[in-house]
Amino acid sequence: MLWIIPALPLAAVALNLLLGDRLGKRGTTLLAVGSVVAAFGFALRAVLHLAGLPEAGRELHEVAWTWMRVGDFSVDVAFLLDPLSAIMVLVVTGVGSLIHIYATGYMSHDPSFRRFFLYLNLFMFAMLTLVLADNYLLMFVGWEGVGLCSYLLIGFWTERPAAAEAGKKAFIVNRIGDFGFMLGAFLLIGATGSLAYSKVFEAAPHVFAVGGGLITAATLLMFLGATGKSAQIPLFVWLPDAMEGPTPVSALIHAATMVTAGVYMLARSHVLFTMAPVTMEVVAWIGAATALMAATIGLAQNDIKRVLAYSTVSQLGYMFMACGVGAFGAGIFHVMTHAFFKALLFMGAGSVIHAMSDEQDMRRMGGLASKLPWTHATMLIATLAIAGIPGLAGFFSKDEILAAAWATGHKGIWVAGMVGATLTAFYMTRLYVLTFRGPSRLSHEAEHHLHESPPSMIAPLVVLAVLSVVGGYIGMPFQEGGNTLARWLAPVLEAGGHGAHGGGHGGGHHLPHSVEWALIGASVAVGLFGMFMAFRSYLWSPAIATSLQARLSGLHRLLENKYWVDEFYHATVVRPFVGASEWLWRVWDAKVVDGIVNGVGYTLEGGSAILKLFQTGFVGTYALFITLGVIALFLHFLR
Amino acid sequence: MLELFFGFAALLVVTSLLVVLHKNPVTSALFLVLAFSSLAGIYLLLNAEFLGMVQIIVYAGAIMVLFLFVIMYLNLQHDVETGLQIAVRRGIGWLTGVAALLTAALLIRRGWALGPANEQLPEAAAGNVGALGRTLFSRYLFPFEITSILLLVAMVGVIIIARGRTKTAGEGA
Amino acid sequence: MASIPWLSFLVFFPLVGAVLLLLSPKGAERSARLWATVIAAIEFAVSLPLWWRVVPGTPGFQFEEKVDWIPVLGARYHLGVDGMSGLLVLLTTFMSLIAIVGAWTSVEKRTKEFFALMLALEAGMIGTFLCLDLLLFYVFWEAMLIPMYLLIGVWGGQRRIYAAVKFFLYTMAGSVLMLVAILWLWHHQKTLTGTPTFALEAFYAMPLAPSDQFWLFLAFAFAFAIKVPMWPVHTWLPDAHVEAPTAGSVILAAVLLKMGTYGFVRFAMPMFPNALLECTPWIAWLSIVGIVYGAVVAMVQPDLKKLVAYSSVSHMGFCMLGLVALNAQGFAGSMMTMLNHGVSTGALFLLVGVLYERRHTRAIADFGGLWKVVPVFSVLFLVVTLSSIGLPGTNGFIGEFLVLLGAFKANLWWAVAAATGVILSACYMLWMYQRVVFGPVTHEENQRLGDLTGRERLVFAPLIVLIFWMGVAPQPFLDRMQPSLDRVITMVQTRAVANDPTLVIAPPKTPTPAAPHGKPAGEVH
Amino acid sequence: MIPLPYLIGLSAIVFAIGVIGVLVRRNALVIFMSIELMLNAANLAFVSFAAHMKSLDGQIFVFFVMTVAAAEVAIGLAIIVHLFRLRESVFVDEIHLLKG
Amino acid sequence: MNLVPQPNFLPVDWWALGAVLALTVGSIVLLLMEFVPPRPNGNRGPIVSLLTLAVAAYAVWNVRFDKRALFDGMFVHDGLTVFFTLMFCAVGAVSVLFSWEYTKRTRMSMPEYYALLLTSVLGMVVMAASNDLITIFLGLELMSLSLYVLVGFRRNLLESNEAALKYFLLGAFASGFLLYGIALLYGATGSTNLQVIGDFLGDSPIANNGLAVVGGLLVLSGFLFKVAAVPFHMWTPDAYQGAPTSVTGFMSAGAKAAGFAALIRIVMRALPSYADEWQSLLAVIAMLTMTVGNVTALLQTNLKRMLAYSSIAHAGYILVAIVAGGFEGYGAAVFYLAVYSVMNLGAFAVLTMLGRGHDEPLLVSDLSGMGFRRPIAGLALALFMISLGGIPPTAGFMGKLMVFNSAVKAGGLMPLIIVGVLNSVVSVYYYLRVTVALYMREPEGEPTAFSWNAPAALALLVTAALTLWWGLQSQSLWIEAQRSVLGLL
Repeated sequence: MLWIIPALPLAAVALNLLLGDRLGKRGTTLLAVGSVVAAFGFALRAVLHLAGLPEAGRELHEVAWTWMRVGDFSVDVAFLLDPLSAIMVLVVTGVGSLIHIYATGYMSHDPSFRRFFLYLNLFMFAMLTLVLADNYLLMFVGWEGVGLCSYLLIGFWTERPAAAEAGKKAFIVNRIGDFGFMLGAFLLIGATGSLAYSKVFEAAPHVFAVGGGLITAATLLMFLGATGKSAQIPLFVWLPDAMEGPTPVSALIHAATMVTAGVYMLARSHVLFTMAPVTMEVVAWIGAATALMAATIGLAQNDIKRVLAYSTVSQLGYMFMACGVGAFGAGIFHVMTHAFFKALLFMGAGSVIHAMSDEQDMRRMGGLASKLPWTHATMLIATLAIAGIPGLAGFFSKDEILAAAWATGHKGIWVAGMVGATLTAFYMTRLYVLTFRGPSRLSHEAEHHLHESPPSMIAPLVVLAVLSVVGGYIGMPFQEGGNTLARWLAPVLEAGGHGAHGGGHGGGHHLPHSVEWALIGASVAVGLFGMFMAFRSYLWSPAIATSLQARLSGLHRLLENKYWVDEFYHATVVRPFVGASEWLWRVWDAKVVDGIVNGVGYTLEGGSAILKLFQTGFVGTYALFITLGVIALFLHFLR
Repeated sequence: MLELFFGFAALLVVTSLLVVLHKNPVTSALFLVLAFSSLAGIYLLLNAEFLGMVQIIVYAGAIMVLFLFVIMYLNLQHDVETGLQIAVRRGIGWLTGVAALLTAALLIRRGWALGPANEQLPEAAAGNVGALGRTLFSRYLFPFEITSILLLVAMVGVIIIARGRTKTAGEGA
Repeated sequence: MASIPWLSFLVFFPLVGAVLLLLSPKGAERSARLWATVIAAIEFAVSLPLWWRVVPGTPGFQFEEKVDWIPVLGARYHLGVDGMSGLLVLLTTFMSLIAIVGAWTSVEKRTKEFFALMLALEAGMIGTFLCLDLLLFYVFWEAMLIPMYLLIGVWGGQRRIYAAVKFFLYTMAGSVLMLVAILWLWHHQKTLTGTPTFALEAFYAMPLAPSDQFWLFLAFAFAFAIKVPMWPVHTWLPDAHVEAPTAGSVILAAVLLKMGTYGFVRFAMPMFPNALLECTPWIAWLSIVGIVYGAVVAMVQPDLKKLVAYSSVSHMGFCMLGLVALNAQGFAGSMMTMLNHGVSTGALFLLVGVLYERRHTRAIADFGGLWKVVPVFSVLFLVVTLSSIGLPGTNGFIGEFLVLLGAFKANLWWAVAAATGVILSACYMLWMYQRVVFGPVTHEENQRLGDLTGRERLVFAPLIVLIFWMGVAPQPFLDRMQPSLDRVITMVQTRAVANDPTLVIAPPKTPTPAAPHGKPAGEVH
Repeated sequence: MIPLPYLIGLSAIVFAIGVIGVLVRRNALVIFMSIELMLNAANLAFVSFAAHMKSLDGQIFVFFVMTVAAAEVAIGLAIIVHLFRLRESVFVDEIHLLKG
Repeated sequence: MNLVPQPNFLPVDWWALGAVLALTVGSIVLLLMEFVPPRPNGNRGPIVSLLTLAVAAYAVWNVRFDKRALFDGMFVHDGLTVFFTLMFCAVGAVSVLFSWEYTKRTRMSMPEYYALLLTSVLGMVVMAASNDLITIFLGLELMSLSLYVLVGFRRNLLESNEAALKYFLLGAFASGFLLYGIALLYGATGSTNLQVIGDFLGDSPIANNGLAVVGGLLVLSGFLFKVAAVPFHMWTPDAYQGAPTSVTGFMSAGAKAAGFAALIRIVMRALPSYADEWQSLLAVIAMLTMTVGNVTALLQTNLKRMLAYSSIAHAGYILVAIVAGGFEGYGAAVFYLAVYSVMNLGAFAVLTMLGRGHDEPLLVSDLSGMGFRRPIAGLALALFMISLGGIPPTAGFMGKLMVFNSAVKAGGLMPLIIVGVLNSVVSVYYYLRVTVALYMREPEGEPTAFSWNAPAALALLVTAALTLWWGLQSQSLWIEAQRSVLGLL
């Protein structure tokens, strides 16, 4: 019954399309939300069933139909539920349902309410296909499907040129990633002759040499795909722009689910990655770099959603760090917790924006704590969680990642992680402070309209807040044989125990407790330090912030403009490209190729004109030519 | 005999040259008559007496009279043949003609074979009109008939073309 | 059905319809389109059994019909169908019906003649796909130009005459040399066996010295390459497409271009294997250039039709690449791409036609913000665009994926270079879509655009269904085409060796040869 | 008997003169006369060959040629006369409506 | 020996001569008709000439399988004769059909017109049937003289008259060369009978036979003039354009065919032993002819002139076949001639219907929009153009197929073939221009008048039907063509 999980949202889409406006607003709501919640239900049931199975054969597998069978290559439409995908399914459907509920409130006034949920359901379908697929090609279907949905949802407000632009950018950047994914898949087929996970992983140790060029190339290419989907350097540029979309979309797609697909894919193919140490290093360092860079940019943004967006990029960086150091479990763990608190943050921000009637600039906020109590409370929890305050979800996962980095001897990565943690704590607190504390900087009518969001929006916030608090405990450290999550994931992640890294067992790294305590202390310290700095420079004595800005104006501008990466790409890729195509069309195609073609015609007509000249109309000329002809005949024989 | 031939030959060449060269068509025509007559002479030397006669009667007689008549009728004066274009054309013309002659000569001089010759003329003298007649009406009956139609056509054609403005009058021209 | 000459019926029924239509009294415009629709519908219905009756799994030709045509030359009227041509005929009949119905209202003047020509064209195309005698093939191949030429020239746009003449001369210039080659083959065959014949099978069986093959192959390849069209002989296509009436463009894109690729598979490749193997890299790189070039140039087109035309160049590049990959995946992918391109690009042209019919302009700049005005249209447009981009789940993906896979197995770098086309297609299609559909409504006229009429929805529905069907469950199609395709591949390899014993067919060049079930191989040990 | 080369040479020369006449003159009548010269050159060749081969055929041919010549002359002159009526000219280089 | 032998003819001989006799009688009857009251209303001429042609054709058809040589082999009755006689009768008949109303329109409708038409047909028949240079020459002159007159038949039309003059002067000039060539050949071989010449040359090496070479070349040039091969082609456009349209149609089909008939007989009978030489020569001429003809036609605006150049080009294709030689080659040539005559006559049949009264709009642009205004005529014209362009499914394609097929067979002619096929592409360009005018342009100003009439329409339909039929099923014609030449090899 696995197929029914993705099928439900799809069915909702179909019904939505067919019935159209006949089912009114509430009908749509019921259909859309209902389908997702139902999917969650089925997912839960399946997972429980899975949990019931003995650890050895703990996976559900079912083939829907043969997709294509050509020559010696064949691939099925088949679904696989194992501990790894189980977690993803739960997160996707669970958080998805919450966000659907939230959206009913958030979008209630939007004219194209129905279309929104249509897209949203479509996205759920694609995302579930992605995580439930049992082979890379089907995963690719979901992979591109979610890309499409994000394209549609980012450009949801079609009359906004910026939105459409951002949507296109997202899709194309993703395509570049997919290009890598596809080539990687080809290399896998070439080597193993199949794309089904089971076959590939089974064959991998036989056909690939550990650290061999082939496996390295394949994994690097797949990682390129991941960077596209999960907004890592160099393909992260689309995510911030993606904030043009409605906030629930940002929450669902660009925080909780889609962007984590890359991490999922890495974890899914850890067997391959662990065989390619070079790739692992690359992954780790790219992750670290992204984490740092995004965090720094986050420092200087004033748009509340953009801050969150960069924070997402940065957090994704952490997840890749984890994968890079071989702690896939930790990565997945962070995916989960991040899904909770980042979704929460976005929805909170959404609630703020909603309340402020679509104002997103933090410089015009402040002092909202009293006006929006629920939002404020939940946001505070989320901020603490992401800042890594002990006892909340974020703390456990982030700590596990850092510990893994230290444990596997990636001290550099560890340092980067620590710095990133500091920055995270700083800019998140900054966001919190600028929004909820301090004096109100609202315009008058904004002040006037200000109102707390409806329960349909608050409820999900609360749920997620709870999750952000308790979500971390399945990953409690100091448990023999790894924590709950690790043990749960073990069948998958320790299945392929090859390669340099001792397998990506979920954070079950072997550190003496003392060291572990030290690490925890350190990360907590930097977290607190970041928060303290933020409070100090934005709440207690704002002068510092301004003076800092003044003193580091160059740096500030650099960060404010996101290191000019977009401009850089535009100048180096987009403009030359368009120029080239213009040239090819107007010069090469029209002038050269067609020039030759038409040239033949003109040449012939010219010849015609010349030959016409001989036809003078004078008998004398004609007779002359006849005689010359005769002479020519004679000469032909004289030669 | 050979001397006679050379005489006629010289006359023939000179006169025909004059035909081509002389400005006044009437004179040309008259020279042409002379040329034909000298040709007739050569025919006689080649003991084709009958042909010689016919040459005089038909060509020098009928045909040339026709020519002269037309020239008179059209009342043509000296052709004005001046101007660069005509000079150029004349030059090219001469060159071409001579070239043709030379090339042909070169080709012929390569090898020189004649078809199988009979030991002696089939019957009686070559000039014998009777012999000619017989062959004409036995072996060459078919071509002879054709020529008759040919002449008929010529006649009709002349009537058609040269007839005055009749039913075709008023046709757009 | 084998008892009655089924295939001949398929070929000549539309022709008869066309003639009757021409003879029909003047000014019967409404009835003309109805008549044409009925004819095309019947034709489609009759061709439909090809789906079941062409037995999958049998590589050879079925339902063959042989009648002596010009015995002194050994030319026969010889029809036959196999999986490959069967699918293409289905595509033809289907798209013709679609095109005819789609053109109901778009043709204002000389409706009767228009639809008659459409039917004649259909007959010619089906004949080209079905005939197994080279002389007959050439006759159909050339004769088909005439109706298309008239369609472009009479009902076309501004520069229609230039486009029509260019189309005609371009194609003919390509094919005359093919005629010479055919004659050469005929004599060669005659001197070998003593019996004159143009039969395809005979040529398949004929030994040919590689040295002879080379220019013969070039002669054939040139003719087909122009039709495909391969870069750099593609320049007739944009003009023809832009000027042609909608239905014309639909047929041109959907079916006519396929004849080039079909010609390669059916004639050029199996007949001249050695020359083919010799030229493979060239053709491959030309196709890759075509893929990229078409996409890059499409990017900046101001005219919708021209953009789609260049995208066709790109897609057909994929077809050719798949063919020269010379392996199961490549061939199947190429064949799928032919069908996909037929459906998707046909649909695209229809959609552009819809716009043109309402606004009498095709300039992208004249549109924008259509989403709000004509939602249904926009959704369909979106779906078709995505299938043309090759989004997984739509038909486009299957073709591109298989082609790339085949190319990859033949030569890693082909795949790498060609895959960039995947990115580019997204760029130009989405940008076009964005400029047409998104954003605010910039032109007043567009405010009053009417959404799709019932008839138009009826036209698009089957196309959409196909797009998803072929994307989600392509196996029925693959099953039908594969035996005949495999036959071609084996023929190429066996005959190549037969003609040139020194030749060694290398196993497909991949980093490590495919090792399905974990056999150790390649650079591992 | 006159040696053949002389005769053929003579006829060739006359023929050439005829050709030259056609090429250099602009008066239709004179051109026509030159053509007559060409025909006669042919006749001469016929007769001389006949004489040397002791056969009558050659002479017969000359007959036919004369007839043809007569017919041609008739038609040709008629055409020229009519042309003169229409154009007041017999100069071929003044007659080029048709060209190109 | 009886000095005046009464040739004792068998019946078959009379049948064989039937065509000649019938045509002679017919033309005389026509000439006499003017004196028979009541004054002819212009319908008698065509009717009588049609009857004559029918009789002539029937006579030959009746004995088509016999082979006879009459008058010391001057007149032979064999496959070639039969084929061409029938063809000339057909050409004549079709021409009569489209002359019928045209002559009335243009005030040429006199019995003499038809009489001359018959005599020129007679000339053609004689050319095709005679096996002797003298008779060939006479036939040629007979044909030409009649044509000179016919070309100038619209007496008061300057163009017509000018065309007549040019055609006449150049024709006479060329026949001068031809005659001189005959003389030399006679000298070199002692005979004018093609068979004898052939046998004689067979055992005399070309090197030491200058007379024969020069003679042969002159004869060749004479015929190349008649068939309008480059560089002897220049009279064609002017003569074709100036002549009355019906006459142009007739001569473009008939005269060319006759010239080729004689040429084929000569090269097959008299010059086979020198094949290598004249073939290499003709190959060059063929290339030139095709190219010059087609290329010059590109820019023509006058339909008749364009068709004139196209006829030059087609002469080139036929020469290709002759160069190829062998019975395929000559067969292909004959085949192509038949096909070409049919489609060309058809095209001219349409042209005769253009315009009203004696104004003749013959510019390509005058056809604008005719395709839809005059569906049948337009369609037919388009068909003929396509056929002339050699595009299937029309006779023209089959003709080209046979020609190039024979060339390929002959081997070593690849350059020639390539030039040929490329030329056919070039030619398509100007043939397409006609269809463009027919269907894709609207007439600016008032559309061209068009005088549809039954006889011409009949001619049109017949030719169109043949064009299509031979395009679809050329077997029968091909067999006939081959049989016609097989007898001579």
